[in-house]
Amino acid sequence: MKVVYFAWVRERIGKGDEDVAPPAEVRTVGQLIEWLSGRGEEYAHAFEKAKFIRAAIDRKHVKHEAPIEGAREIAFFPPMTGG
Amino acid sequence: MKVVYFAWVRERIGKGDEDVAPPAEVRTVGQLIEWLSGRGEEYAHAFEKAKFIRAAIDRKHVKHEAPIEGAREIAFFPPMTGG
Amino acid sequence: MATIRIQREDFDAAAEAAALTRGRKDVGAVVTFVGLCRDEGGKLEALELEHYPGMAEEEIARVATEAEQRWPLQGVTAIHRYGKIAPGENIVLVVTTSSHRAAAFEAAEFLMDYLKTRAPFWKKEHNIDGTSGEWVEAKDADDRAAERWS
Amino acid sequence: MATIRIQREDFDAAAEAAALTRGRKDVGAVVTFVGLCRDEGGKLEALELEHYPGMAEEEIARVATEAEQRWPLQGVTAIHRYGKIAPGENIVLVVTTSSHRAAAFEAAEFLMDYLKTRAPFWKKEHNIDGTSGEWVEAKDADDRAAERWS
Repeated sequence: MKVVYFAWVRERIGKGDEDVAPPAEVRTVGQLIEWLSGRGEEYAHAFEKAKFIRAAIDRKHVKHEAPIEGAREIAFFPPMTGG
Repeated sequence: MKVVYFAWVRERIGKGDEDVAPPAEVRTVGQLIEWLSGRGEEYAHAFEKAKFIRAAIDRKHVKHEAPIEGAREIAFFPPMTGG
Repeated sequence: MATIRIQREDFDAAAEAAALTRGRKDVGAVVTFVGLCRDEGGKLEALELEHYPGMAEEEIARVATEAEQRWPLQGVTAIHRYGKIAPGENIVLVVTTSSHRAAAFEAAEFLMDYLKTRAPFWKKEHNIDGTSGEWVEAKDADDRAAERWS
Repeated sequence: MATIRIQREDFDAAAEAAALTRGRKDVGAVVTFVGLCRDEGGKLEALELEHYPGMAEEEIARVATEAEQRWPLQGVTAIHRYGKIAPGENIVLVVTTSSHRAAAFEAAEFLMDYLKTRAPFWKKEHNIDGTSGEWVEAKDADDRAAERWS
């Protein structure tokens, strides 16, 4: 599955997108954040305040409880500041 | 004192303004409306629903209880429909 | 200091909005309201707007001053036309600017609500069939809209 | 059907508003909101707006559809810029048209409140002194503003 990052989440991780293959027990957005956080310091830093991180699955906002099964693209980003 | 009329008040009375000299016992806007109503059918028609008529003294909205003493220009008109 | 104009000719909403932001870097929000003459079911040739010269400017200026006291505005422009106005044409313009959008939005709504109920203008309908129609009646809804600010 | 655009180049608010009223006689109210880049105390060179391509359009379209369901609108246009935007320049445009002013005002406010909290855009400050400043933090006030519609 493709994971995309924006704003300071992207800056901290050091890339805008990547393909990841989390193990089968990673079922929700929250669990994916936890799994990604274990991939290195840059990920731990990006997701250190995990509950503030927003997520979208296939371009729709989702909560951390949302299942990731079937997702093509999962995005992580800080609260939006557009407008 | 000068009296000015607008919209259907003006149309019913048949003129836009006039100088009037009400007697001394006519002290308020409401009393002036009553006095004007006695000047002829056209006035009676214009002021028949007296409580709906709005008034302004020297270009400021006033209530019917307002004293007319010292007024240079008193205006009578229907509720506004601008905007 | 608000800009208030009562005029027969049309106005240019974009030019008025631009005048409130030109050369500035502190404006965060511009709200522009334009009220137009609507055709009521294909029978209206034009609305004729009568006004009380002198009082119209003064009353709108009083409303604008009140808005400037209630909200942190950087600019206020209000223009109201009079005379015959055909369906599709502009009647009234309000522009408000502020650092923040809530103030600009609320002040523009306030100005329009008060303009409707306090500015001395009256609309008469002229019909396509040549008949002079009715004087437009004031709406209770407009009074209620204005009351919410008090 | 709303018009939604995400673009780097500037927009023409007046032209967008005109496009919603041209040739029509049923529009009574046009509300135009423009959000501009403000300078925070003379140190800002520009804001850089990052966005999530694809989702930005889709999310704003969802918000616009919701507005069209809640209010009797005749037209909705929303344009959001991305890239580097200097103080005094336009960032976002919302135009709503309706027969009546309350619907146009409320829908425009709703769109802006939701755009602020749901559209995937992020602002980063670039300072005049050459330093790259902070990512702008989301405001609780914006969340509260959006919550009042639910």
